[in-house]
Amino acid sequence: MIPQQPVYLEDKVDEIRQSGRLDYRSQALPTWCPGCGYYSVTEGLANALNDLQAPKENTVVVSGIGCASRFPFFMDTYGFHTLHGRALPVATGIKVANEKLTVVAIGGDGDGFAIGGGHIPHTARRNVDITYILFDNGIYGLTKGQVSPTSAIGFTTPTSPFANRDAPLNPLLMLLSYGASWVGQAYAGWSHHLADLIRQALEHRGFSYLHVLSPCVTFDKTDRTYQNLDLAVRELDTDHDSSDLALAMQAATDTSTPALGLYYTSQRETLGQALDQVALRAGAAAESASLG
Amino acid sequence: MPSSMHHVVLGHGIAGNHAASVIREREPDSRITIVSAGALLFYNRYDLPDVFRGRHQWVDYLVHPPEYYESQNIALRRKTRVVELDTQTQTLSLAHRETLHYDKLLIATGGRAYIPERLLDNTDLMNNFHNFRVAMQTQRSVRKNGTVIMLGGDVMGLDLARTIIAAGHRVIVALDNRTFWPHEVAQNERPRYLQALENMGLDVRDHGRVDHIEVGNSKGPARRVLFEDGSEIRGDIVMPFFGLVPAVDFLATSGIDMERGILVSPQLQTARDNIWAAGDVCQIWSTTSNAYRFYYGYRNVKMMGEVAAYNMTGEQSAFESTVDETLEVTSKGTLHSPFWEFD
Amino acid sequence: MAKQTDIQISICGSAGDGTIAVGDIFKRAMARAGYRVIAFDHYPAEIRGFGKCIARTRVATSRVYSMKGYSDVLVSLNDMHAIPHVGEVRNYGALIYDSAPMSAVAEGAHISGHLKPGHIPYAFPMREVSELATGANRSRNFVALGFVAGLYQLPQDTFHHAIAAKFESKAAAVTKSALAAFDSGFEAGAASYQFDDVRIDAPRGRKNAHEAHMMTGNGAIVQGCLDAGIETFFGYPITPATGIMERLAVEMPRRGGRLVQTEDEIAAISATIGAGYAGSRAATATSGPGLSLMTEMMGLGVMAEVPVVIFVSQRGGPSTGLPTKTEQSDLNLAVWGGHGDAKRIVLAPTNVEGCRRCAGRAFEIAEQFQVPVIVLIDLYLSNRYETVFLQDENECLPKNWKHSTTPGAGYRRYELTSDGVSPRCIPGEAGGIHTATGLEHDEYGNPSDNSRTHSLMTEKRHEKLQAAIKYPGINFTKRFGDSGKVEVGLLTWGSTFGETLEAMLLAQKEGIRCAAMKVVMLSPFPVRPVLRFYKDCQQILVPELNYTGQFAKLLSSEIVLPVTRISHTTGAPLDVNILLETIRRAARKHRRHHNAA
Amino acid sequence: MGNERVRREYLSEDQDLSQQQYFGERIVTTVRFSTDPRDIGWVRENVPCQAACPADTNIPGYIRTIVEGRYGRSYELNRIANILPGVLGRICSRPCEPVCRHGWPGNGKPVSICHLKRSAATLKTESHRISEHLYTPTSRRVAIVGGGPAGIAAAHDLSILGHSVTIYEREARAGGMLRYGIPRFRLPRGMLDIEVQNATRMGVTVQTGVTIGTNEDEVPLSDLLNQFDAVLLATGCMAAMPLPLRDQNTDQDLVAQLPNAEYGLDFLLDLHRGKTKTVGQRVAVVGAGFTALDCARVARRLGAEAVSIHIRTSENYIPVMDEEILEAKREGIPIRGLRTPVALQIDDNGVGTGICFVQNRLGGWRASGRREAIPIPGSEFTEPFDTLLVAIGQRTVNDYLDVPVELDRWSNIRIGEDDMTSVKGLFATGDFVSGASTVIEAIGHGRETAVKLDSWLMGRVRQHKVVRIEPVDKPVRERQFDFIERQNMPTAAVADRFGRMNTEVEQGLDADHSLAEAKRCYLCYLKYEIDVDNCIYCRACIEVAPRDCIKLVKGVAINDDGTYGELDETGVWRDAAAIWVDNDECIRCGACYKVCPTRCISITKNEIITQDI
Repeated sequence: MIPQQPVYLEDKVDEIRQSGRLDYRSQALPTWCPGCGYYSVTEGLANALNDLQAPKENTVVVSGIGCASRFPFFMDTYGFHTLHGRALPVATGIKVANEKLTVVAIGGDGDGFAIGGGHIPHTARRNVDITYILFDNGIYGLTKGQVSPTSAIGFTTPTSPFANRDAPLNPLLMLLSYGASWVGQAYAGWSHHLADLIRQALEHRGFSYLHVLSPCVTFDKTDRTYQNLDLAVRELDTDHDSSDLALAMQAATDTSTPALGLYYTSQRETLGQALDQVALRAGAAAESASLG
Repeated sequence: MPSSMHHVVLGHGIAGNHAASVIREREPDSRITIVSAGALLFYNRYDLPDVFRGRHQWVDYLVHPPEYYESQNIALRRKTRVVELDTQTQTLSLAHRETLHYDKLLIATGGRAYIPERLLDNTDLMNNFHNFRVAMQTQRSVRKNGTVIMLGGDVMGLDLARTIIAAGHRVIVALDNRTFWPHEVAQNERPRYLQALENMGLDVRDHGRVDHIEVGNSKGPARRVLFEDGSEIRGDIVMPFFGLVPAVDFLATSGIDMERGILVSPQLQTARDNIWAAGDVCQIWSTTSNAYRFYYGYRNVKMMGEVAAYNMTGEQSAFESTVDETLEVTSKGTLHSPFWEFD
Repeated sequence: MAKQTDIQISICGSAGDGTIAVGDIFKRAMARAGYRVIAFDHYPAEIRGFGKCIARTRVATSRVYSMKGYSDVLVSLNDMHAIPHVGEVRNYGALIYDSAPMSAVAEGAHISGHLKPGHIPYAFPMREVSELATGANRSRNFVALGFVAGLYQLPQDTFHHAIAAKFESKAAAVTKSALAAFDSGFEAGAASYQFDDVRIDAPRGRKNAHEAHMMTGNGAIVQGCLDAGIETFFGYPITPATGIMERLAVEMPRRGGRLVQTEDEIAAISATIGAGYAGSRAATATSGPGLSLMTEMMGLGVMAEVPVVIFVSQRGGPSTGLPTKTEQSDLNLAVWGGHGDAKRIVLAPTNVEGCRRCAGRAFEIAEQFQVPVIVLIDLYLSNRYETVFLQDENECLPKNWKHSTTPGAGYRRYELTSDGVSPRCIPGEAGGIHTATGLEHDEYGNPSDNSRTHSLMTEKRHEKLQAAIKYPGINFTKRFGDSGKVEVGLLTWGSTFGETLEAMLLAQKEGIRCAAMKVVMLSPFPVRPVLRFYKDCQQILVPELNYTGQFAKLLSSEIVLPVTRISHTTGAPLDVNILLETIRRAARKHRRHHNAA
Repeated sequence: MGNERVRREYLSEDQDLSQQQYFGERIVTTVRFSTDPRDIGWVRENVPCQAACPADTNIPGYIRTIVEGRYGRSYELNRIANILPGVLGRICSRPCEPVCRHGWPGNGKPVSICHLKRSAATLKTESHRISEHLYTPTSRRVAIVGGGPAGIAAAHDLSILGHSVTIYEREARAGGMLRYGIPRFRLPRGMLDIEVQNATRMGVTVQTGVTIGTNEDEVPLSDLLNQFDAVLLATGCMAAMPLPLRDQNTDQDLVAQLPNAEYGLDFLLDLHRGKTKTVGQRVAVVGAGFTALDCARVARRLGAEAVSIHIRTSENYIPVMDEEILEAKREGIPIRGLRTPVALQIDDNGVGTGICFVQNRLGGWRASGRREAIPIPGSEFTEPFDTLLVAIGQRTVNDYLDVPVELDRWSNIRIGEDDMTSVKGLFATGDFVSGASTVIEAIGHGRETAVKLDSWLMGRVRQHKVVRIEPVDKPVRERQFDFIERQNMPTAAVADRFGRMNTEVEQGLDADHSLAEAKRCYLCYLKYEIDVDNCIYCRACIEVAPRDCIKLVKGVAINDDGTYGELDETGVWRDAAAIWVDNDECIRCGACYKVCPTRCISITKNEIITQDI
């Protein structure tokens, strides 16, 4: 039992209210299962946006289908609830239309890597300046607990009654190889750490991918539980160099004791910048033509 | 304004029900709620002995059909127990943790069978008769031509006894100072009344105080009653009839004035504003006998309900009993109690 | 002779209370006990998040076809949700609820304050009983179930059996605590006096009662697949079809079949087509949204004449619509959907038994006519439970399709024949080598844009299907009620037929001459029997669960005659009383005309 | 574990680890001591039983140790506070039980705190050793007049504090009302002797048979004041209130005159001094207190057939435990309400034959919390008796004081904030000051006075109360415990009670029943707190809560005295600044603790203890 400094409710409550982080919340209470990691993400995103003083009206949260689909409803920001697996292209469209917006796409592992799997490589490749928070609980929550692309081998669900035999994806490795310019991993149980990474991801210019490990408290009581994750997760080595892709990929291969933190970050042209460049070149070409 | 006035009636017996309908007559718009611990609609407990006459459908006992309450716009909360009464905020706490606000409250929770303290450990070996449900269970637990042991033998008991005997069973009455309750029978009169009991076919025994009750052996009858003098009676069931005590447990913290029952003025008003009491639960100040006393029997109780209803709706009428309370021995030599009469 | 029992019990709770779970056990146990049972659950879109769940079960001693409009017993696991349904309980019906809720409630928030005077209250501390029995309040649902069983003296062991079966796969502890909760509830129920509000009399003894099973439409479809010896299945979870895959995932491997959960519907149908081409009995299952995704690939199935079966369970639409509500609004998509002249076969069973039969036959028909077959049901039928008797023998034929008499040189996969069905060979057969393609092709399967070829092949792909209308072993249309001329005729399809039949029977009792016909094959359309029915009816009512009258329009596209549409789009099954009233009005109207004339 | 590591990293950089005691790798405990009004207020509000106990007994503490089977420790926790657990475990008036959270509406019946006190005393091992923390001798000498509960309590504390104490007791043995007022069938003397002995063995001299007074062969108070540094008067209320008779306003006391009438107090005192007492067949007892009930029950045991108790108000308003009333009724003693005596019927031989009452109606409430009874004119009636016992109250006697001391207008002695009388060095305590009260109040007051007297002697305050806050590493309760019924005190069969006068009626709970009863205690001193910094507002705790005990809150009210008030609940996500445990509703089942994904729920044990300054 870790000793606590005395907590006096009214002091704490004032502190929280003054911090302003509550302003990013909706009126309605979230309807996720009690204990769901999405609460951690909601808190984390609210805190991060608050830390960055991101104006609510300039923030858009986009979701697909799955337990994440309701996410925008629980944030007091602009939100877009799209179709299964189609969150990223919608988010791209929004960003291209207005570079000033802070765009956050959020979805689960099924939404992102199964039906939507085709979209991730391209969004990463183009380095669209959005943040994609992928909530990985290794299961289909909304359809009541079938295996997902990140389910462990041997995971038994209604659709894998004799244990899942398909090897799970390694999302971090995928994203690193797809060329995502910011890749991090967090865990719903480490709420403060999560919030901290979300803030960094939002600050990054370019496609930032934050992989959030979480249990499904309702449909996975055995495998990926808070208890098990608590024991499994660790922090990235203190000497980790997040500019070294090889090192990042090396770290990403450890799936048994997942390391949390910022794996890799680099600065390169975003889609927005590229479009600006195209516009510049076109402009320049027109000018030289008139001189000649 | 009267339309918003909420009359709450605790108890679903003769007093409570009659009061509710009278209030409705006098205040067509006000809100009326009857709170009852029982599961059923209002039925006449004077009919209950009929379970020994083969009347087993509870619907047959209803005084009003369900539609009555809807037409009268009387809300009925059954299976609802009140655990606390707060006279300051005029709210009732219900056992299921709901609160109910009242503007005017009538307490008509009636009485429950009194069990002498020395028998408290044996309660589960005795059968009661205070509602349809237990009446049915009681009736079912008597064998054909079986034996019913009646302890004490108050007027309710004796009334029931008549029916049980008619149904072909045997009734043994173990006398006690509460026999004939609430009638007070002078010592010298007692033999005459006991004779009357025998004439009615009851088997009258006088063994003094009961010591305890036991379960009978597998072959014999289900119950054995052992007396302090060492003697013993066997029967299928044992029914305590030591008279009633007011059901006022939930009022402990309410600050309502109580002695044995709720103390009320002749206008049936308690010491608290907006609270009245009627029926077996209340002890009314009698200007004639200069004491707080109980009044029993269908007519008294119904009258109380009526008086309370009037006073809850603005009147100031006083309760006066018209019932002659003497327990008479009829020409046939049998007993007759005014408390057996109802209409 | 046993008394007639016809009781509807509704268990109402919040998602996560385990409402549906105990409803399920209740119906299975009652079926086991020999009752005819029909049940339909209402549940919300959220997994948790406290949406409303109602498990309604109708228990009868003789056969019933639909749910009742009212309930005899309502069990509340959550007052907030149950209060609005108190009104659906009949006079002298019973309400069972928790007398010791967790938290203090405001005036009027407890169900006891909402009972109608005619209701019989059974209050008991579910939560506490549960905690006592299992150490947690989570098992309130089993306590309540036990209470019902105890109160109405239902056979305790049958329920034990059902509970044990339910948790077969789960840890022993789970079963144990469920049983403990049930038993303590049973005790409480048995101990509390029963006011004859509801009588559940012993059912007529059926010797095969022990073989009675509660089966949903989804379950029956699985059974049909197994009857037909399904070999491969590819699917993607989607409400309300997911259950089919979940059950097949358990059953198929045991019989050497193979099931794969693909990453989406597009992949699912693709893999199914591939497997069908390779000669296995292959199927997929989906709902409206998935079917939309599949139509393009389905076109390939038609073009390449690959036999596959696609089970489609409709839900409220359009778009994501009402995933947990029922509707019959995908008829157009199923019959017409997709680009090009892509005629396929569409079967629409009307009850659980029918689901099984159609599912089984679908594989035969697909093989017989070398075409994708859609079996079209809806959420109501998918999730509706009915008693079925498993000992009914399996009537399905083994794989057997028109085969080339002389494979080898010159084998024509798409040979033009009198019945339009070409001899089919599958990979692995020597001499059967050919290329299946989505391009228009000649008899050999070679791509061809020759206009004559295209018109011939198009005609072939349509005409070969006409024979399907006469396919034996299954009624594609069936008439019920009065024979000969009738005042009112009811013509309908799918799950709605249950309510229609009940309404017709009631109307007959009222002395209205009427008849009802169900149409099970929607494409190709069985014109003749329908036309005969038309001729007998003074007027035709067509009830269905959609706004646009898709079936009525399908009718009028085949037969140009007037019908009265009864469209119902509440997301709920048709209300028998509403339908009955319409029949009465129709009958009155008819009689007025009659007398006038 | 991982998350703890993180918690250290992300939550409590500023944490002071200095107080941690390590046991191998595991942190055993970190104890915090607080004088913050919010912490002290928390205990006062959330441990209602302790707050209600005049001796400030750590009730959850001693009940918990019974669950753990540590009866000795439980007994000591009691003794630290109330000195005589075995005695109070039988006859305490139990101000704690009416306020027990388990008895609040919807929670069932209160825990039988008192009976458990007795269990600890009887179940502790034969070889149990009491422990005392003695101060160094101060060479100050204190005399205490009166060896009753208050005197003994004060003597005990003063001797612990290092002073040498002498008790002057008029009777043959110390114990006061405990020994001479309460019948043996309620309080066997063995236990009393041991505990009085324990209380006085740390250097207290008990001078029995010595009367302080003005007559010769009595020791004058002034002598004591000269010989001792301080004198403490604890002579209680040893005189019966005379019976006022409306219709017989004679100046002489009729009760004292009649041969067959007596005051209950004298009746009991004589009895316990060893006099043989007799009563007639019909005994009328007038009065509504413990003394009245005791008199009636003694009378039954002395062979009276028809004993009845007559009271002014009604059962509901008399200051006696329901158990006592029930037992009296079991013994066949009816209680007759709403009647005030107005006259005595006396025959020609001067023997009382009956007592006339007037019928009452209930009036308002007195400041004392007693109920008014208002006579109704013309409603007089008479009850016949063979013996009349009057027990309508007791009063103090102070005619023995030979020094001028200020009295108040009821001629009770007047004391100041420091419990000192107008005479320097002369203190007073217990019933002698407050008028007839209860044993536990007397002990409580005695101990308070001892501390004040000590500070006066030493010239400074040597002790103060603080909250000891100790982390608990796992929930120690189970929800199941709340369904255990209150265990009934087994009692001797009515028939057996009258044979031998001294048969104890309450037989005491055996180990099993004590355990069962002890488990019922909510252990209100356990405080469940949510570390809001680490909370993700997921409501998993609310989901598993057995009651409405965890709430989304906007904030909390703060009372004037700096303690917490009501929680300000909300259903609006944006307003939910915190999820917080409502300790009023909390029944310490630990369900929330087990499910919290971020392990942000902590449990602490909060106890008020005395610390040296």
